[in-house]
Amino acid sequence: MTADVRLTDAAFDPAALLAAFTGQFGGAGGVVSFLGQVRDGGSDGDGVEALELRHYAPLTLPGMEALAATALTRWRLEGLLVIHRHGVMLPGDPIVMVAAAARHRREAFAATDFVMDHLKSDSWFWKREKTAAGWRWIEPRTQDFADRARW
Amino acid sequence: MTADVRLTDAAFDPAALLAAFTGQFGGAGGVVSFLGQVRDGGSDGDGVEALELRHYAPLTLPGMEALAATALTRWRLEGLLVIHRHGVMLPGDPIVMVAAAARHRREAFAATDFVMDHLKSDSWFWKREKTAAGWRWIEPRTQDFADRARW
Amino acid sequence: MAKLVFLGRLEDRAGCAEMAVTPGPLADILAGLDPALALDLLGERVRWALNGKLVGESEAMVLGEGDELAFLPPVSGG
Amino acid sequence: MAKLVFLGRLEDRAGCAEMAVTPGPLADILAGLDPALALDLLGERVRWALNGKLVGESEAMVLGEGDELAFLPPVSGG
Repeated sequence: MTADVRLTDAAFDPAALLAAFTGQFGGAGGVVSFLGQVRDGGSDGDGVEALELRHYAPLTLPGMEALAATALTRWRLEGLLVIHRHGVMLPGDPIVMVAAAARHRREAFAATDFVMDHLKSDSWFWKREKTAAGWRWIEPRTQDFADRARW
Repeated sequence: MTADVRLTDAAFDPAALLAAFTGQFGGAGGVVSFLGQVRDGGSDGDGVEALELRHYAPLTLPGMEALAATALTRWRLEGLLVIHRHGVMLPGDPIVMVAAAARHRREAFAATDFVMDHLKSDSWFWKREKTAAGWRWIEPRTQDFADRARW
Repeated sequence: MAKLVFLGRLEDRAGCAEMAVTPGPLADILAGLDPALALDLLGERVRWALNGKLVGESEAMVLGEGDELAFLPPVSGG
Repeated sequence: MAKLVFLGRLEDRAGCAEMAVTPGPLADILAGLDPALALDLLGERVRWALNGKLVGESEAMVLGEGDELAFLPPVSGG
């Protein structure tokens, strides 16, 4: 089994991807997914109008593939999907989706959680946000390192 | 916020439900979902041809609603969906979907995991499987109790 | 009449999902059942619900007209 | 020519995402940059990748024709 790992600058449709993924793994019993999307700032007034993710092509996709390969060695999965956007996105746009199919749901939960923690803290993405004040680079969050340290 | 909790004897479309759920919670940032489906027995030769879940109406949906309410008190969620089939299902049919939307993905993961553990061990469902040898009631799994004990 | 409801494997034991019974002391009702079934219904892992609410398992119970007593073996669901 | 690549906030500091430079010792190349930018590139949290592979951060490096050296500040992605 190899993971399906994609880095794309085009919008993706999480529901269609998840349906296709789930359909491939009828023997799995359980599929866990995580979808991250650009928050619409309305709820807390941070007023983010757009988000941009930059990456460094020679490192970013290979890094994602290595992370997926690590997850496959740590948990017994029947399928693993990792898809990540780069470029400029608007509130509500999907940024990242990770899905894991496994016979035992505990493994699917753990693998999805693990991949997300490491995507957040270790992947070669740089994020900036646009508000009324203009574009601003985002600093790494301490929480991301704490999350990664759990593993 | 109240959870969306459903018990149904009709097939449901996980992708469409998840798309609708995700669309409702644009401020969430993260959505975790679990989908459980009837395994196709091909992979391990257990040869399950059909699965039936029975429930006891006066207890089952109220129990699911109480479980969802508990999850809402324990984690800061923006949305929670719990949908469970009963009746006779075939390999590949969706059985259960739980989805949690939260600003912080850790809470969405924990809530989904918690709800699944308790659905498995505490909900008023009785399961039987049909193989070439006929219908057979399934015993509770020790693992289900161990999973619940984590919380 | 009153009603007994058998869930899960107890349905197979009883041969039916529901059974109409004459109201009265539960001990009398159970005495009228197949003894192997009655023994299963009294098993320590079987919980009871009276009219949709979980209740203590007590043979001293008396079922009135329209009462529904459900016997719930360990769940295996989800 | 060789190429320097600036990621994340370093792009803002440099005023461009990429810069063509004359091949040669990196110390000479850095000496030709705005001193504040050069200082940032040498910051301890900035990692370097030479031709797409992470390398140790050493000013003793010599860039040859066609080499690409990328400066990677802490990530904030995903």
